[in-house]
Amino acid sequence: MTQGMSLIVKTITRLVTSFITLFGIYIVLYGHVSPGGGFAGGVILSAGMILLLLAFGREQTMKIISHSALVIWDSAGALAFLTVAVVGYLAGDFFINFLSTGEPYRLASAGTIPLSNMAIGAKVGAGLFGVFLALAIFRPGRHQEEE
Amino acid sequence: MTLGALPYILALVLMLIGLYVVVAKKNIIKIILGVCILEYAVNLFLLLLGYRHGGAAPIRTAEQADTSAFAAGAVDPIPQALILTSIVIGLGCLALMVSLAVRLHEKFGTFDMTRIRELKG
Amino acid sequence: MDPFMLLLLALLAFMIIGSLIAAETEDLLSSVVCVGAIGAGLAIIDLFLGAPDLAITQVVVEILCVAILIRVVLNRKDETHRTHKDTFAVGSVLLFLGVLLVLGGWAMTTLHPFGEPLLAGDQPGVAQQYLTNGLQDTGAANYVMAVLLDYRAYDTLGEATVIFVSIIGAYVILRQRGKLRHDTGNESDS
Amino acid sequence: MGNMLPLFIALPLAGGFLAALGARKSSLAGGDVARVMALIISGCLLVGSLALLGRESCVYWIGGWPSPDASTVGLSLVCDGFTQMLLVTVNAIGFFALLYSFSYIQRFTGRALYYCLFLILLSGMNAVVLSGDLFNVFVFMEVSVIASYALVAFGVERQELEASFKYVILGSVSSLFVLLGIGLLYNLTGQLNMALVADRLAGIETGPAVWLAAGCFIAGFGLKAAVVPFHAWLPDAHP
Repeated sequence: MTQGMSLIVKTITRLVTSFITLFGIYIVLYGHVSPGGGFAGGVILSAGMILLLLAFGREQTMKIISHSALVIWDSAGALAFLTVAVVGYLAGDFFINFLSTGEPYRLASAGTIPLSNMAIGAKVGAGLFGVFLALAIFRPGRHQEEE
Repeated sequence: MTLGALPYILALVLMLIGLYVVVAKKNIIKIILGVCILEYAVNLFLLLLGYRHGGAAPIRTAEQADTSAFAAGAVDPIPQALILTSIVIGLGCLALMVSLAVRLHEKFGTFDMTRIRELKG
Repeated sequence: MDPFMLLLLALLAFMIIGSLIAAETEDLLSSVVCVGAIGAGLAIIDLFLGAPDLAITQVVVEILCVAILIRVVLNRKDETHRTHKDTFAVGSVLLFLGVLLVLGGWAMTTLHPFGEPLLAGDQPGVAQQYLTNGLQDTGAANYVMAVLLDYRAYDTLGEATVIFVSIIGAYVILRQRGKLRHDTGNESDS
Repeated sequence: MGNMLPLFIALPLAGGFLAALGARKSSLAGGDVARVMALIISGCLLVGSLALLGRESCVYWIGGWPSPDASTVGLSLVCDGFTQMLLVTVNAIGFFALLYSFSYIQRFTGRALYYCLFLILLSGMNAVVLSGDLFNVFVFMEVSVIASYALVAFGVERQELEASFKYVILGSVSSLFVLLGIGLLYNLTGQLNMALVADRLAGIETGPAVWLAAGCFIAGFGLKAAVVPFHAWLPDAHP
């Protein structure tokens, strides 16, 4: 776990992770015209990072993404989603769709829905990977003697 | 018993199996898995409620220009939205339960509920 | 009976058998894997019943759940199956569940039958309005997203808060130390 | 006056998210900032709920969706006399519990996370009280209940962990019962708005499915509230 897995796994992971991340971003961005959405895309993003963690071990991974950065992304995503709601509140009604709905079936349509999807995607991706990281770096029995 | 209720009853059987695991098993991980099974069964039940015979997915493409024809043929989107929310809630509960199980294993050295009760105090 | 219904019933039977194996097997790892198989079956049912959004979400959540659970089960020893079995307690639980099954099954025969939800008729449900007006109102071609993030976006705020608060809860529970020691100088979490 | 209602949910939620932002940087300063913020927000909510007291009842439609008579597409916040009373109760108890916990929480680590969980618990309870939609009640009940699972285990000692685990299991099972009941009612009436569900249920005869839904709600909410046959978890969780 600490040192990571074999060279084969590492090489494949290097190749595959970028594609998983790309697919996750696609699922998040196209949630309002095709199946998917912020939550599914966020889970895919976090699954890609979990693959990195399993293949390269926790020291290597935490050099790329630190735990505090994950907490910040998590809170920032939640705040962004709340901001969409509050801007709507200032514009008239809580959660009103204040952007124009645009032409259907396009990427830039449906008003605030893509914005909400992006916020949820960032939040869920960072948060679930953070939980997995916290479970992975949790070492049992280290402070048993303190009791 | 009509055939129209058969899928509902099978979902109910799945629910009761989950409930049985939660109530009768003594292992923490087994209990967590029982909650998972129960959650899947309730999600399945909601999904079955929303289906209509021959229904298409409630996702429109540019070819389906006729709104009334689409509205008469698509499945109910509300249960799907409810299930998405419920899946997320289940995942949150699972993360919390798993971290509690890890902590309990660290403190007591076992996943057995009966031994955890004996060790207390 | 049409092949669609047969396939659905076969998948449901697969899920029930998988859950029975998950309930009764003594090895925790195989139990976890069985629950993963049930989730995969649920994802296939999602696809058949016209819910591709749910199928994607279910599959990825399933992978994540199984990864987390295997991470927890591996390398932790467990000797629960050696403890005594209480036949009387299990029997009474089974009796109770049997009563629930009969009552619940009887109640479910009086629901609107499978495949004919309350969408049309003289008092149509709210779903018909979503299906009719969704595209003009919100501009989203995916009606599930239209319901989730526009009509009922407030629910989704609650959902995002649930996942946020459970992650914060997991951090809280996995802290190395709960109480401060005598000196408050070095305070750190996890 | 109805325009104020969303703030009862949005204000503590924003406070909770912001408190979590400060949790990592430097724990002591983050905890103090979060404490002041929690105090201000909780005080504002108490004052706001007192200001609502005695006004005529109102309904706030979220998202600005029109509400035709036959069926409503949007979600609503309802504030009538009983809601006003419950709102004052929830916010007053929250404010005074927060004041009491200032000295108690000093001995724990991760205080910013405590205030984050507390504010989200408060917003979940406010939302449950105000909500006019069945599924919305379920979601925000989960928000407040998950925050309270974590708060029960906050000290991560043996008994706290065990009590929290029991509470999580019973809570999850009971919320799934509530969800099952919501599904049954949705199948029978085709609505999720509480007023409309009641309206439609009066129109159909009370069959076994309605009794099953009622049983699910009684079992689910009873387990959550620890009414008498379902009270076994309570003494462990609140020592």
